[in-house]
Order: sequence, then structure tokens, then C-alpha cells
Amino acid sequence: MEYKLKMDDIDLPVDVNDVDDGSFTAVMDDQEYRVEFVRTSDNTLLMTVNGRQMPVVVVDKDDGKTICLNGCSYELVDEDALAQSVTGRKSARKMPLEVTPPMPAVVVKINVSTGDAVTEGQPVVVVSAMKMETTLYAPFDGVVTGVNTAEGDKVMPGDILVDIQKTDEAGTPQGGDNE
Amino acid sequence: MEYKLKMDDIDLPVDVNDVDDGSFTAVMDDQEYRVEFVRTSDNTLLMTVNGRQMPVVVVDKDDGKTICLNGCSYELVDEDALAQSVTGRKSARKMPLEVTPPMPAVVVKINVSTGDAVTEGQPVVVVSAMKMETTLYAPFDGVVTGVNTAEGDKVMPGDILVDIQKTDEAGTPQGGDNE
Amino acid sequence: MFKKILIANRGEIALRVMAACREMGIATVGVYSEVDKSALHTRTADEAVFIGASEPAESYLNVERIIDAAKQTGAEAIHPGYGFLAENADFARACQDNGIVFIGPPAKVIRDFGNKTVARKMMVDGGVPVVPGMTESNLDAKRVAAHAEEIGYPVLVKAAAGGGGKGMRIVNAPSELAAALESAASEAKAAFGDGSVYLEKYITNPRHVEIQVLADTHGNIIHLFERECSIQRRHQKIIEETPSTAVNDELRQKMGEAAVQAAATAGYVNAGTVEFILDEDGCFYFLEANTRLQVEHPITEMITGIDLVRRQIEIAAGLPLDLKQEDVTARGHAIECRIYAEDPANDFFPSPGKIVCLKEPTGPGIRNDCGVYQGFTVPVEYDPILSKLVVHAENREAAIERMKKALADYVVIGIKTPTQFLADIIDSQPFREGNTLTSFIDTYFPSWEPTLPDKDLAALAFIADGMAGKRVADAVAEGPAEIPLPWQTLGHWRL
Amino acid sequence: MFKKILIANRGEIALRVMAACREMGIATVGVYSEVDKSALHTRTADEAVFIGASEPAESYLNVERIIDAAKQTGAEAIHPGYGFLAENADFARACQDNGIVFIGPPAKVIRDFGNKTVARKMMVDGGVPVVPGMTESNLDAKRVAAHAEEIGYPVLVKAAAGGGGKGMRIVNAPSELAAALESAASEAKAAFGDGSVYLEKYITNPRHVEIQVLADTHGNIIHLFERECSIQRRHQKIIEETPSTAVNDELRQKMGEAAVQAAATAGYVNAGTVEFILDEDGCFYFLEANTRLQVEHPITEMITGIDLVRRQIEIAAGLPLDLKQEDVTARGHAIECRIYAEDPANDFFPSPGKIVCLKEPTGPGIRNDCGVYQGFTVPVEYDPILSKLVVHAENREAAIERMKKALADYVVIGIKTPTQFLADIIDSQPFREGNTLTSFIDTYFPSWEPTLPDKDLAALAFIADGMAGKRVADAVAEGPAEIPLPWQTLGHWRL
Repeated sequence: MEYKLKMDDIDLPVDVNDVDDGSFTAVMDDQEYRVEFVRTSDNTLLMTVNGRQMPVVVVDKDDGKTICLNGCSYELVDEDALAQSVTGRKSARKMPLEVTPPMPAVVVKINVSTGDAVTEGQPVVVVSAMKMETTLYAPFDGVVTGVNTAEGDKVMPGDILVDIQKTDEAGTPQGGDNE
Repeated sequence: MEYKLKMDDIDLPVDVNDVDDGSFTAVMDDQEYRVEFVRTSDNTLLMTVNGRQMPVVVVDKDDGKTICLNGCSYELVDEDALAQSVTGRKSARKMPLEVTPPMPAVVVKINVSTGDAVTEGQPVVVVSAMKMETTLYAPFDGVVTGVNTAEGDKVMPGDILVDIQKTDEAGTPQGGDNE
Repeated sequence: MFKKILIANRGEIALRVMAACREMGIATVGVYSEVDKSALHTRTADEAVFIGASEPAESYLNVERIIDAAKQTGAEAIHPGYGFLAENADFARACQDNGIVFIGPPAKVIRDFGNKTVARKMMVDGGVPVVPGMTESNLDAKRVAAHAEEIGYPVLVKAAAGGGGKGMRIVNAPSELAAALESAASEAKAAFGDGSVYLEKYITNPRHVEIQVLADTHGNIIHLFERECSIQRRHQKIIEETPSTAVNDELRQKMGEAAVQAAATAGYVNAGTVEFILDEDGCFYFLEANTRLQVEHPITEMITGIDLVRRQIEIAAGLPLDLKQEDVTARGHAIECRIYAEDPANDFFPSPGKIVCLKEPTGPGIRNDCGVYQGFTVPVEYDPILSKLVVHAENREAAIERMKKALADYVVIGIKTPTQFLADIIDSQPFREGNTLTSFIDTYFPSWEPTLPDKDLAALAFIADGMAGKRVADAVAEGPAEIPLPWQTLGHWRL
Repeated sequence: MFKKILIANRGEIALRVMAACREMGIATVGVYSEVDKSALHTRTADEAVFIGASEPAESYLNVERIIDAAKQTGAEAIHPGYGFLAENADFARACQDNGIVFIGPPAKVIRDFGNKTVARKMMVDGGVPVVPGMTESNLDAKRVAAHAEEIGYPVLVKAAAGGGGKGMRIVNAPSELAAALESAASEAKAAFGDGSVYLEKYITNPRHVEIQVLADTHGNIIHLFERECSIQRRHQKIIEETPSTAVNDELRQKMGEAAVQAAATAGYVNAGTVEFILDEDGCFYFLEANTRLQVEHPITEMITGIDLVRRQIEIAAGLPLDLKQEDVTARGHAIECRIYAEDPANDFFPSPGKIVCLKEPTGPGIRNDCGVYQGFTVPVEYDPILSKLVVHAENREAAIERMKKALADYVVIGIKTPTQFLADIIDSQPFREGNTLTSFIDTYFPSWEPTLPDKDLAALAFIADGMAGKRVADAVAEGPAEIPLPWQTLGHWRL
């Protein structure tokens, strides 16, 4: 049996054989493993790999599992399972081209109003989480086309707090419901 | 609503009123209680009685529940619920009129054989649990009519290890399959 | 002795104080905000009083409501913990005005030390060495700039009212000064309700070493040795240890005497901490005094065997210290790691949210002062501290090994914590060699990424978990609220 | 230093040794019997080796299989814990013959101390005071009776090979002697494989006070003060504390020196304990020496700050003790309560079975060395010890309060434990006054019944539990085997 596991961008193909009740053998990178396991609670296993025992914590997460062992934490997904679900959610966050908080936070200050011209790197919103203030900057030169939040609001990563239209772009302002 | 609770031989009648989601009032012995509660895990509650909070552990047991609070352990049954189930199991154990171990144990030594005459207080079987030896004695004068165990056997409370017929009883030996 | 104490705080420190109260036979009153209805401290108190909305100003910083809660429940004293109202002189005064004992120093002492510029003046007068800098706070940008030129860059902008690195900025050049002043003032205002800031000379390659003191109402003052608190991120301590690798017996005695002198000068009462900057030449300067129980107090408890919270309560009740300086001895080595809800691989961004899985380390010489539980949602409104993991062992090397083991055993899933980061620091050569300067993180761990040495084993565990059969119910973020009550909360109250 | 150690034991002591190994970077091998397949020690070791059927003789007492397990896994040393093979000279010899280091004293020393009559002779020769009695074991009833007349009743029948009260009987009159000899011999034979018994003068109103010693292979011997172990039921310790209320500094020094003298006389190496009887006049007599780690070793660790298991391993590896007598200082007060699976309200009958619910106490100054977990079925075959609850505080009074709190927080459902009984003892006036004689239980708690002060609250909890909605799944005795793995067992091994 072939598992196509993935951790971040690292492929972890595993060839699994001799599956029995509580044990299997596996080959990864030409290394062979004899694995025995027993569920010790809802989210823990005792796993024995080539005779060495280790407790493991496994918790389901989105499309994959979070696995803790030896003091380290790993996020793994099964690519076959993933193929059947919606993809691409994560990539949207990578480039900070939007004014969105990096963590759940409370809006402390809004420095701009609709219609303001802003330059790249100009502070537009200050948010606060756990008593730490974080300033969100304009990602490029442009014009504020909408302010979607107010001071005191609780906001989440992905919430676009301020809409900015690039100066060098033609056409009408995008988004900006001014809610 | 009237609860007829019982702890060992103590009756604990409780008059329950104002039952709401997560709270009720109760009267016991003319004392009034305002009770709020929330389940904090499978076997724990946080209970607030007249404003004072206390964590409680509750585990189901046979016909009742085991309740731990303030470092003490209580075994309670609901007499109404009990009435519907078989009764009297416990009373059988109270008088040591049978040769049975007080705890799960291993038989170390059997001092008597079928046909032996025994006197009250005579050691008949020695059992061992957790490295402690306990001697079981003849509960009355009589004749051994059956030995139902062998050295090395694991035995449980309620298992009759040796059948003894009272000397002052008439008739044939009772029990004793000699298995 | 008091019969009932209100704890005007939340999280691990509220739990710590409640544990001491229980051992002393004192009933506890907890207070809680909207978002803390199911918090551990709310559940653990003998009585819990709701005091308002989640914003600190409406609840944990609301003097009136906390005083009301104390009156309503008949609490005779209030323990403020650290943070929130712990160093608020008006609160201490309000307690006094309402006939409630404030477990801490007198309002005047809090006010004096609370204003860093007043404190500096006081220390200068008392003969305690201080860092060169302004003796008053001033927001006039030009005058501050002039001061900065006089002191010489780099300078440090500091909040007059605060502590813990909040409202603090290092300024390397005149061009950065205005922005630093503004953001520091804004942060200080939000954190302490007072936006005053001032300047100090920024000492390069410094260590942050503090001395614990205990002073009773009968004029007895002792110190309980030093804590080395130099390992900081964003000017907040993350690892503390005692003894310090930079302090020998002679320096220890000198610093201890200076701390006692500082406390005597101020008329100090109760537990307090005198923070010093220690430079490369072994010179030390008064930095500030923390007029409350310090976050890192457990390491002092472990090496001295003295229960600081119990002592605080006894002192507040008017009992004399039954300890003389010569009775206090230090033994072994203790280290504390702060377990924050934050992501060390991402600029230490706060990481509030639901704790899906929590496994706390245990064992000989391991103590974890924890304020959360599995299933609890860590709120966005407050300090990100989840717990303080503390170890004690015969010597520094054994303490490091014990801490490594404890951190490896510490599992938190659902929110980010720095356990792996802390383990990498503890195990690093610079830490083992004792190079614990305040620049430590910037120097040796400027950008940290988790190493993932066992990804093959993780893959095998992934597969084994799938084969092992369905778990009953994972406490996933969307799952039903599970509120297991850690059993240390068993109340002691009887009808 | 060793790379791998086999632990030839089970339960809490196996876990204790494994924790020390992990901190020292030493891999661990566990061994287990049939009934211990899912035991905590089996799960916690880096490697686990099955060694036989549940009867001790087939597994934990089986020298050959344990030596084989060590060879098979490449373990360089064996830690025997206490009980089982810990004081078996043949086992120590077998280790040596197979090139495996036995973590304990040399076989000859075990043999000398293991035979109580040989030990008594040795101590007399070494100038250590001993209790009047027989210097050889003898089962000839007439000769023993003659000895008893000579010593004078009451006399104590003791197993020559054993310890821990097994095979021990007090005999008050000649008529009881024969029965006592027979039952003691039978119990001794079952427990130690040697039915030899002997007589000693029974000292009335005695205390049982023992001294911890450490001796290295380089001739250094130190003592680590006393442990007061007088609170016993059925001649087995249930509460230990240090310091003893009956020992002042002068007596402490005398007893310490006698213990060091005893160790020196015997050629002792590694950790050991010299047990003394202390009479009402402050006279003390050698009772026996325990040539292994003592059950109650944690209280010494807590007051001295010295890790005894780490020291044992270091000494076995040939390292010299880096401690001199004057380096060892005692601080504060420590108490241990043994949590047995037994029913204190029913003559301390053993109570094996499934642990349906387990909540362990935690907090500053609290340590619980635990060998079981919720869902584990405590087997009938072995010692009933579940865990050792240990507290450390500034003084005896604070330690008592801490222990009371910890015992109140300790919940075990499914089997009987003495937590309430222990709490009643700890809280009693005679205990608080330090009247800790070996007769304590018989005198003050001859028949104990639990007081049930909160039955009304229990009734309310019963009703609340019914209303609170169904729990997901109670771990009832008949339920599916739930095997939660306490997280302290996280292994340290990497591929």
C-alpha cells in the first residue's frame, strides 16, 4: 500500500506492507521499519518502531493531522485524501498584499479614511492581541477605497480591514462595502 | 420532585424544585440549597452550592454512583431506581458464614480435605493477595463436604472455597461438587 | 490571619495564590470577566464573582467593581497578582479606604517606584547606583531629543508607569526618536493607562539581574538572592534562572545589600523585586523596582525553600518575618521557561485560540504553574502566558537536562507555544556556557525555525493512527466544549 | 557513563529510575510479566522485554530471564529498584558473572546484611549498637523458646532474609510462639524464598528511625540524615517524614556517624539505609540495613536537594562522590504518604482491581511518584503500592497542611486507597505533636472508619450529575480497556 504523505512542501512517500492488527512494516527512503502500535487514549498512541517504544500524540486538523513526538510537532496531510477536498486556501495568505491581521486581534486605531492616498509602508491600522500592538502597513502605493472595520472590532486573519487600490492600476475602486 | 437517596443505611431524602438548565433548589433536613452545576468532563462536575464552588467526581457504579468531594468518597444509590433492580446481593456477604476470600486472591494453602471434621476458628485455607497472606477460618464446627479450589487458583470474593456442613445440622452434606 | 482573600487576577498567578490560600486555610474569592466565565481561576475559587466585560478596563482593571466584589463576599484582603492592578497605587489606596488589606506595599511606595523617574531620584538619594538618564518624564519631542544627545545614543525609551517591556523602545539614531516616543507612549497608555515615557542610557551587552526582597511591617528586610532574567524577546523575559552565571558570592552580597538599601530607602513592605542592569565589568545599576510578586518568583522559592506567596500573606496580616538574612541559603539551580501562546517561528506573534490537547510535564524537581486546561479557549484580550515551567536540580547542568526533558514532554496542540524554541535555547552552547546577555536571542537565535528531526516517525504515526481505529471524539476546534477541571482545584470548603 | 540500563522492577520505582535515566541521556530497558503487558513501566521504557508469567518467580524474581533480557538488549547495567531481586546476592553475583554492572552494593555486602543474624554480628564487631537477640536463625521450636525466655517477652519473630515487615510477628507469651514461628516462616519463604526466622527483644514504645548513606567505590561515605518511619500498619511503613521530631542535632550526628560506621564496617558501596530502633530514652540500636534504594528515598531528596537515583547510577559507573559530609544540608520538612491499594476501614485488606478514575494532586512542593494510570487493572500478584505522595515545605506545620491538601485532591475510584485515613492521621493531634511511635496506629487509630462530613453535598452532586446529561463513556469496570498513557512517559529516543 502506498501512502503519499506531505509535510509542508516535503513529500513523504511510505510503502506499507504486512498490515496486521496493531502492526505493519514500512519502507521510506530505502529504510525499513517494523511498526507496532496501540491506542492508549483518544489522542495518544504507543508506537514501537524497530523495537523502540515512543508515545505519540495525534490530533485531527483540517485535512490532516497534528503529530507530537519527542518534543516536536509535525503537521502532515495525506495527499490522496487532500485531492478530494478543496485546495489552495493557504496560498492566498502568503503574500501580504492585503491589510489583514496575522492573528485574532482587536482593532486599536485606524489611521486612514476612504479616499486617502497612501504610500507603500505607511501605517494604516494598529491591532492588538494579548497586549501586543501590531501595525499593519499599506502593501503598495494607492488610494483607500474602503475601511471595513472600526476601532474596538475583533478581527480575524483573512479579514480585509482596509481596501486599497493600486495607484498604477486603471479603473474603479475594487471591493470596499464600507460596512 | 422527591429523591429517595441512600448511603449505606442512611436515608437521604431530597426535595428538589425550580429545576432549570444547570440549576435547581433542594431541601434536605429543613436546610435549603441553591445548586448550580456544569459538567467539566466525563466524570467531573463543578457544583456551586449557595454560592460556594466545589469540583466533584462522579462515577457510575452498580446501581448507584461513587461521588468524591472534599477528599472523601461517598457511595449513593437512588432507592426508586434500586427498587426496579435485583436486591439483596450485598447482605449475603455480611456474615462470614462461608469460606470465601475478602478480596481477589491466590490460594496458597488448603489445610483440609473432604470429610475432615473442623472446629470453629480452625484455619482451613490460606490465600494471598499483593504479597499479604490471609487465613480463612471455619465459621462453625462441622464437616468438610467439599473443597472447591486448588493451590495456585485465583479466587474472587463470593467464591466458596470450602463447603462445611454444621455438626449440629441433621441430614446429608450440602453443596460440595468436589470440582 | 485572614479568613477570606479576593484574588484580583486571572490565569496561572491567580491559581498560584489560591493554592497558597488553601494551604493556609483561607477561603478564596475569584473575579472574572465575560470571556473568562469558564477560565480555570474562575472555576478554582471557592466563590467566583463576575465583574464585567472582557476589556480589562471593564473588569480586571476596574477598581470599583473589584472593591465591590470584595465587600460583597466579605473578603478581608486582596491579592493583586502581577500585572493589571498590582502596581496601581490608586487601587492600593482604594483598598485601604474601604478597610480591605492590600497584599503588597503601601500606596505611596507603589506610587514612588511606579513612576520610574521618581524612583530614580529616590535611589540616587539612597545611594543606590542608577543608569544615567532623565529624572522626569517629558513628551516634548525637542527636549527629549536634547536629553538623548546629552546621554548619547543608543538610548532607551521607557514607560514611566510600566514594566515588562511594554512601552519600551531602543533608539539608535535621532531620526528614529519621534516615532519611538509616539508608539511607546501609545502602548504605555493602553497597557498602564499612563502614556508618560522617559529616556535612559542604553547599556550595551547588559544582563538583567534582579534581587528578591522581603520586608515586613516591623522593619525587617532581607533579600533572597538574584534571578538572572536576561533571556528576553521583545524586552519580555522568557527564561529566568538562579543563581546567575555572572554573579559570584561577592557580587551577590553587594547586589543583595543594594536591594535591601533600595527597599529601606523607599519604606518598602511585602515582597518586592529590585531590578538591576549588570554590565560587562560587573557594575550594576538600579533599573526599576517591581512592587509586587514577580512572574518568575518560583525559581527563588525552589532554591531557597521559602514560599513567597505565603510570606506575602503573612506580612500583609502584620506577622513579623521569622527569617534573618543568615537563615536564607540558596541550594541547587532553578530555571523557569515561560510558556506563552505565541509563535516563535513567526516573530512571536500572539496565538490565542482553543487548546485542543494539553499534556503537562511532571516528575521530581518539575513544577508547572499552569492557568489553562485542555478545551479552554485562550482569549485575545489578555497577556499570552499559559504557564511557567520550572525545574530545580543539584546544579545548572542537571537543571538544563531536566528542563530539556520537561519541555519535550510538554504538548500543546491548537495554539502555538515556544516549547521547541525554548528547548533549542536551553540546549545551545551559548546558553550552556552562560552567555546570557539581554542580546541573547538577537545574537544567537535571530530567526528561528523548528528543526523536524523525526518526520519519518511522524509519518509512521500518521499511518498507525489511521489503522488504530477511530478515537472517541477529538476535541477539535469546532467540537463540543469540553471543560475538564484540573483536579488541583478541588475546593476545601465544607458546609 | 552507561548508554543503556535495564530496570528489573515494575510500578512507581521503575518509573522513578527511568526518569533519572532520561535526564542522564541513558536509554532504558523495561521488563514485564504477562499481567503487566499494559503496565505503565512497560509502556515507558525505550524498550520492553517480556520475561514470563505473572507469578514473581517466573518473571521479576527470575534471575536468568532478566540477565538474558539485559544481554539481548545490550544493557550495560541493571537497576533492581526495591523488593524483588534488589537484595538478592545471587542476582548481584550473576550480573557480575555476565559482565553487567549491578547498581547496588557488592554481592558479599548484600549477603552479609541480607542475613540479619550475620549483620547483627558484623555490627557488634564494628561497634554499632544492636538490639539484644539471637545471632543466628533457628527453627527448632524448643531452642527458640529458650532464647525467648532468655531475652524476655515480648519478643519479635523476624525473617532472616527479608524486610518490610514480611515474616514478622510480635509474640507476647510463650503460648503464641509456635504459631508465630510457623506463619512467619511460611510468609518469609513465600516472599524471599528463605523461611529462616530469628528472635529479637521487642522494644516497647520504639520509633523506627533510619539513616540514608551514600558510599562510592573510592572509599567516600556520607550520610544524608534521618527518616522517621514509625507510622506503620502491619509492620509496613505508611507515612515517613524527615526530620524526625524525636531527633535533635546531637542525636542526628551520633546516628549519622553510627550509620557511616556501619557502612564502613560492611565495605558498603552505593546508596543504602541503616535502620535503627530509637527508644524513649534516645538510645538507638541497629535494626537492619537495606542494601538498596529505599521506598521513602524522595523525602531525603527533597530536604537535601540530592538526587539519590542519579547518585546511585554515578557511583555504579565508578564516579567519585563530589560531596563531602559538610556539603550536605537539610532544609525544610518533607512527608511521604504511601498510597496502597488497600482498605483502611477493613483491616487494610488488599484491594486489587481496575482504576476507574484517577486524579493526581499537583502544585508547588508536591510530588507524586506514581506507577499506575486511569484504566489500569492493579494486579493481585504484586505489592499493593500505587504511588508515593510526597510534599516539601518550609516547616513541619506547613508540610502537614500541604499534605492535607494533596490528599484531599487525590481521587482514586474503582479500588480502595487509604487517602482519607492518611489525611485523618496527618491532621490528628498526636501526629501534629510528633508522637510518632511505631504503636501509633494501634494507639490512636485502632479501628478507623471514614467520617462522611459532606453527605448532603454528595446527595446534591448525585442529583446534579443526573441532570447534567450523559457522560460520554464512563470507564466502568466492564467497559472497554482504556489505556491513557501519562505523558511523563514521552520517550527520548530518536531514529
